[in-house]
Amino acid sequence: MSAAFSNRSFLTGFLITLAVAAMALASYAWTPYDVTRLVISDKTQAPSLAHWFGTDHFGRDILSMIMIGARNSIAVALVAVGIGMGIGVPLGLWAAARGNFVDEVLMRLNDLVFAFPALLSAIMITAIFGPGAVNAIIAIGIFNIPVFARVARAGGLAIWPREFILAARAAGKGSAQITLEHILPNIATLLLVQGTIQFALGILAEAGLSYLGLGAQPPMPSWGRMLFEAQTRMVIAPWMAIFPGMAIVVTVLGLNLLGDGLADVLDPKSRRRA
Amino acid sequence: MNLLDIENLSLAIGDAAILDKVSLSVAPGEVMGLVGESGSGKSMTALTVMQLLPHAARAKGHVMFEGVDILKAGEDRMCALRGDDIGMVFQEPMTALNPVKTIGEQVAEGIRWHTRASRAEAEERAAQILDRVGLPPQKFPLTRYPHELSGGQRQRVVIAIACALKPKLLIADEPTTALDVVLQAQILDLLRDLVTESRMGLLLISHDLAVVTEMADRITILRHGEVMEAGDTARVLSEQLHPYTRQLAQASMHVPARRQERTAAVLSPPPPPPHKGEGNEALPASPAPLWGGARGGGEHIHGRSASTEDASPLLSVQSVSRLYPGRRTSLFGREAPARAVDDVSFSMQAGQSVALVGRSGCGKSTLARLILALDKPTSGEIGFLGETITNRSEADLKSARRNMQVVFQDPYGSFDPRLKAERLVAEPLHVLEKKPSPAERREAVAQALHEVGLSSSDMEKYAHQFSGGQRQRLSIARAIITRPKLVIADEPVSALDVSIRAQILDLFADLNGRLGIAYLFITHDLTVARAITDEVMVMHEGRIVERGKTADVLEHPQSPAAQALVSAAPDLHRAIAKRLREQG
Amino acid sequence: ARTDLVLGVVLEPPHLDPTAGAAAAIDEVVYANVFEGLTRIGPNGEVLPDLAESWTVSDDGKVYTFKLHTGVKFHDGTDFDANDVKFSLDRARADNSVNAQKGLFSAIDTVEVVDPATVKVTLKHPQGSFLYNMGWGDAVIVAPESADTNKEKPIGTGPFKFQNWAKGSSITLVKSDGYWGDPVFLDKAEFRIIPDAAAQVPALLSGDVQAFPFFPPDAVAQVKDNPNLKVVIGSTEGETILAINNKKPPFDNLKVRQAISYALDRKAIIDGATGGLGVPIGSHMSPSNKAYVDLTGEYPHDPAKAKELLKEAGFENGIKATLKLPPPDYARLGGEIVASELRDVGINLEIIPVEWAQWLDQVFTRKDYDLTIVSHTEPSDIDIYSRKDYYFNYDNPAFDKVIEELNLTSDEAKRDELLGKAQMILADDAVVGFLFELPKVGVWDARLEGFWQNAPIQANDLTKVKWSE
Amino acid sequence: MTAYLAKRLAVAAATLVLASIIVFAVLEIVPGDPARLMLGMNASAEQVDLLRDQMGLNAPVLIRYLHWAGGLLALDFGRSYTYSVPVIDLVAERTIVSLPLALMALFLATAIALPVGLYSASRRGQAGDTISMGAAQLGVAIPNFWFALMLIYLFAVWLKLVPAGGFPGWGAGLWPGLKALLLPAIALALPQAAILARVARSALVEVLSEDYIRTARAKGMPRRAVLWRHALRNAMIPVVTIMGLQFSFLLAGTIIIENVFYLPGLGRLVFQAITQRDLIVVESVVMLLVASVIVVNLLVDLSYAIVDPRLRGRS
Ligand SMILES: Nc1ncnc2c1ncn2[C@@H]1O[C@H](COP(=O)(O)OP(=O)(O)OP(=O)(O)O)[C@@H](O)[C@H]1O
Ligand SMILES: Nc1ncnc2c1ncn2[C@@H]1O[C@H](COP(=O)(O)OP(=O)(O)OP(=O)(O)O)[C@@H](O)[C@H]1O
Ligand SMILES: [Mg+2]
Ligand SMILES: [Mg+2]
Repeated sequence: MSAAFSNRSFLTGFLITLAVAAMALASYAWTPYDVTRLVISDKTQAPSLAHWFGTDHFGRDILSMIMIGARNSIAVALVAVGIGMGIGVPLGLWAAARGNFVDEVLMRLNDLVFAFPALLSAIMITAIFGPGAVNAIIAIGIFNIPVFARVARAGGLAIWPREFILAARAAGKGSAQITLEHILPNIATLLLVQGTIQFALGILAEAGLSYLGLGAQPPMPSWGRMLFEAQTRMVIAPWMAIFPGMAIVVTVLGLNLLGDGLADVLDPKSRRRA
Repeated sequence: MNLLDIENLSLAIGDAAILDKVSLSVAPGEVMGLVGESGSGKSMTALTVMQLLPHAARAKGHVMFEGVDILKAGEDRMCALRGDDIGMVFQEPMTALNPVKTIGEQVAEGIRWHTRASRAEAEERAAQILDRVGLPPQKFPLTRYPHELSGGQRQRVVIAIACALKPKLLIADEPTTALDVVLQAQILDLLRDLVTESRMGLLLISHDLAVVTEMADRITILRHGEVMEAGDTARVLSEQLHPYTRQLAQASMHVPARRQERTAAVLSPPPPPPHKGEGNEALPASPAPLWGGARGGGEHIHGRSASTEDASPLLSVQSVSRLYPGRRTSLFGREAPARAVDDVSFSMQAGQSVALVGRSGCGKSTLARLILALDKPTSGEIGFLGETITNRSEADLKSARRNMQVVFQDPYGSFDPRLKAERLVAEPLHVLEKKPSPAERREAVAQALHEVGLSSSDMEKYAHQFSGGQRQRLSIARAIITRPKLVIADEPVSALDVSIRAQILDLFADLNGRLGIAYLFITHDLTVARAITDEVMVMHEGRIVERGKTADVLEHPQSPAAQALVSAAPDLHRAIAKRLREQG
Repeated sequence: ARTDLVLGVVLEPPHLDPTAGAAAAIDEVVYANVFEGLTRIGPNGEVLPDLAESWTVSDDGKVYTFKLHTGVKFHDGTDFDANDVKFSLDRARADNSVNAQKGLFSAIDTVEVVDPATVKVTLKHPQGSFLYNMGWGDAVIVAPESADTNKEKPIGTGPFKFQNWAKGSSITLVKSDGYWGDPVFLDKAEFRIIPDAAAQVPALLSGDVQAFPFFPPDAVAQVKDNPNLKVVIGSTEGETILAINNKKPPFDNLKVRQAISYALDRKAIIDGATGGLGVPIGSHMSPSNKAYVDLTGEYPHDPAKAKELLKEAGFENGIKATLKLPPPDYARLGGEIVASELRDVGINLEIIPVEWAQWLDQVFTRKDYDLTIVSHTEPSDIDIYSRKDYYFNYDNPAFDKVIEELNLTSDEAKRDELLGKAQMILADDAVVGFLFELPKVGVWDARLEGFWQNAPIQANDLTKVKWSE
Repeated sequence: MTAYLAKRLAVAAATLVLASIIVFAVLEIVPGDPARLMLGMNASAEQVDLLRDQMGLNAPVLIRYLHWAGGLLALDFGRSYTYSVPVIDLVAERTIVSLPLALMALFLATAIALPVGLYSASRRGQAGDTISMGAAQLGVAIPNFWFALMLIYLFAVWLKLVPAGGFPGWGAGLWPGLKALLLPAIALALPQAAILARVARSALVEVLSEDYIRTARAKGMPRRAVLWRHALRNAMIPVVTIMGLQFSFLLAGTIIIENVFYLPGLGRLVFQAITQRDLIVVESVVMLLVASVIVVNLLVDLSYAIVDPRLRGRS
């Protein structure tokens, strides 16, 4: 693990991610201001000592909203990744283990989901169920499924022909057991890296959906919606757009760096070098 | 004057010292052999001459090529030398060619680059040189892609690239390791011809003493980046003055001492367990297994005695074929299916040690997988311990699995990198009817490790924490932990160094003697077959073409396939003898 | 001076036939520009003659005789005459008519062509608002030849004729030669469709669009300091209300509804949702209407009182309810503030944003809602509270009686008195939470003049618009 | 090759059929009645029903599906509920905005990404590499709509170089059209370019460590020549794969970007059609987008064979 922390990209990503997570957690206990109370008389105040990042059109403290928004972004992205992994990975592993027909059918279904531009389907889903964080999760989650299915399958296919799998088969293990004991642990790092990437994409996707007004709904602050609300006030209150935008950029950047670093650190090639 | 003079070359990559004061020279028309175990720095020496070292590498000393100090030469100077005056054949023929360019382009490229010849001219010359290395353009048009060639053919292309401009110095880095013996012999002949023809200097790198002895006028022996001994090939190897030279030569020629009276050895009461770290010398005979389901030691004796004439064999393979469907050529058409294994029949008795030899791609591994019931035959039947194992479900195969284990070619690849040795070795215990408790499991693993000369403290290590030889021991431990009656070893030593290989062969011979386990040894290396087997089967294009006592087959091969194998196999004894004869 | 104009509109009309759709976006393009009616509504909501030069009303108020302009031609060159009027009115009230405001014509009994320049309309009963009704976009006169293709290629009698519609992008009108009325100043007008508030401001600031007659009030702060632009605030007929489902417990309880009214801080809502430009209302009537009675004092902002009322009604532990919000800014922004204010008195609202389609389906048609915010932009529509089965689920016979009487009255003073009474009943019953009158915010290039300040109806009348030097 | 192609086409067709069923089924359950939406608050229930009849909404589901799907086969997409014009006309009108936009974005992304990737890979570990890959990281992290907003304020509002949005139509001339698409294309291309640059770099770095690169250098070719002649083509496969995958993201991206720049493109057409419950338009456009993704991915797969002879069948 110490090798991990000497990787610059990993370290930076880790620290940023940690900071964002800490901020989200801290918001449960404390935020500079209460964001559920609208103080219209304080609206669109420029950043000041009282409000570091200024206030929004309802007089809410933007810093506090960003802190709470982090929760939403993280929760949506995390659960969406969870859905993707929870369904996609078993499917991919199954396809890799069974091959032939199962593989073909699963992968074609994958392609089918891939063929729908994700945002479009998200829009359709929210058209049915109405906008909201939960539906954003479902919409983003569905599109994580084929991603993880592909990664798990590709990883599985690469492991199956290895000799240690033959050895396990020669030891009388069935494909389910082999998948659990050998394939899954061996592609875990692959999944972890993909997980961070999807996590970052999830945060962007949530922001995109919220920006279209289809994501988290008031009074729950969300970074995407803050931007959505900011865009009509760019001239008089640019800070409303700049800070949430930066929050997204920094978080996504952090996660991507973390993913890159993880990939580096966990890559057996580079590990052997180190 | 020497073509290439390396003096006191030291090389470090990052903080690691790779080469230490290496000196060697190559004269025009001379073959210099550079030998040494894997990782000794042979390739790095070669790459220094080419100035194609990895990024972090720093070299000190002198490398003079025709009066040019290569270590001081700039990139432009090197570009002019590379390919024109110095050619290099890289270690891996399979990956040394660009997969998306035709062989013609790749050969012609260097010619065009250095001579500014027109495309047509360059291709003309490329065709000539390809013809020269045995790839006549009529049969192998320039428009072929590398993947359309076999390994040996690709290696020829690589040699053609290196020799396209008739370099003064050719560096060949293990030019034949990936090839089977017959192909190896062809390539070596080719190199020899090129040297004599144009007085080219050849720096031949190999870890195979026999190969180098056949080829090289002089030899340099490298170990841990240092030159151990250098000089005239015949002299160095016959005198074996340096201890390491001796060690290397002995390992290359090593034949395990096989106990002729194995039965007696097994019958004798088990000696006390060895002390830790005693190595593989005095391995104990197997004490009675601790776990249920496996047979007691007594049964080995039965198997042993039965092996000589008992009518029911341990393994019987009857008219087994395995077809791989041919490639689809159109919606309806397919190529004829490839017969990887073609109507093979044979049987093995308990305790017998049989070698299966044959050229690369002849179907050995496929046959092994069929016997192991990891693959289903297209036709035919395989019986094991009197039961048919073809077309059985995984569950029905349990008892067969218990009695039949496998040791794979690549000791590293056959272990899950994420598991500790204990779990790895214990894996086959899975097939036992009664699952051992964790404590029993540990005990069984500890014992298996003992048997292969590892200590029980190794249980906590991961595969990558073992050396190559230790890893192969580990895989043998895994194979014998259920006390199988048959172990199928698919090229179990081809990935190992000569010295490690010798140790492992000893271990195999020893286990065979002590535990009465029957072996089916798959190899393309006749020395190995000779060393530890009673019988040998020669396989050619999916068929068994010859079978007999090992010594008989190797001394007097009957089938053309066997003859080709035997005559192509490098043999250190013979090579030294030949050299000495030549020098009179 | 310049004679071209690019004018921003928020919504793209689904088609361009005002007699076949409810969308205000249709009127925003064609009303008064392409199509004309017998009468028209002026900049301040007054009824003006249009294709009808003049009219007479019989004493019983049932027979209207319209004298039409002559020499009027449709854009396709066909003549306009009394037959077209009869055709248009009969078509609008036919059984298979899909006119979105079919109610406007429900009082008509017969339409007779007296001569090419005279039409006689007989009503079933006197209707005070008949002339006003005939001024709606839904009552414009179309020609039988082109009636079926008006959706795609509108053919009217107005000063501008339709030229081109780049779907999703813009609609272009050009001056119609040989217009019968006062000549217009512009040669060409492009209605550019810019739905996204985020895009509207830059479009104006960059000069791509020179006028935005219906600009989101909330965004005014962004442009009001720009010297090149003129911001004009006016009034609309949009009573913005916090609608309450009056039959659904606990909102069937008057005290609960009153508590809601006390809990609302109109000033904060107006500041937060309309940039401070809305005008507070206390009942369902536009402050610019002369019948308006100021009832905003009836329920001053008083959270303590609200809590007390809730307690009296037996809800001291609070109420949980939903608040469905349609897409417009006033609703979404106002909703958040309303939710925050009601939470302060113990009414916890879950905000559910819905699209118009859903709003119409769930709230309007199926009445599946607790609270919602919406602006009723139809002019003089206080009678909706007397409609049976209307989505408020409000039922008060006393109120119905007032409206009935109103319908039969044409005397202005008497009408105003009745309207005042109606307003008071609604306020007393706290039928809904009355919030504010939607402001009309127009932003245009400082050199432009002739736009309407107010919006008695949703239209962009370009007949007087011109560039000053 | 032909067999492979036949199989791929069959799979693509099956996917399309399945997609059409999904799309149709999903839109069946979208709440909201298009007829009511068109008639507004004052229309009566009978009137709404009348309009539903006229729009053909009262027929049984299966009939409507077959009618619609059958129409698709004959390239008859039906008539839009709201615009009441043939859907195909609408689609055609929008495609001539969206397609050039997507192509421009793709072109820009590639034109930026490949040189950056090459540059970075050839200067692996040096300052240039670190800086350009840092920029790429940032590019991946920036939400494109936010970036678009910044672009608008910078180039349209402040510098007044390009229009803030809208599309004058190709009738206004090629240059004004392209100018209107410039900012949106940049906003769309940036994240794509960043991703692509990273992929290109890592593919190149991978390829550059291959043995055959050393072989090429051993022929005496300088690094740069080796990079162009040997590495690039081999690195194309992952790059092309990602480009194929990105196409779908690009389409999704256009939905947001077309909204930000109020461009009359396909993305906005669906977005708007969904809110207006113009279901027939939604169905058709979604099918069109799905089909285009499938076709692009098919092309990508086929292009592998062009890049890599190993994937060509025996001729
Ligand atoms: N890129 C590298 N970075 C660091 N160390 C390296 C690198 N390449 C090789 N080495 C180390 O340099 C030493 C010499 O390697 P070299 O490839 O010359 O061995 P070799 O004698 O050719 O062995 P083999 O027979 O296996 O090819 C080894 O210890 C190896 O681990
Ligand atoms: N999955 C497969 N599909 C088609 N052909 C195959 C497949 N696996 C093996 N073959 C072919 O079957 C033949 C025998 O292969 P096999 O692996 O048994 O050879 P081998 O004797 O073990 O060779 P080596 O010594 O190189 O390991 C080869 O010609 C090979 O190309
Ligand atoms: Mg080497
Ligand atoms: Mg093999």
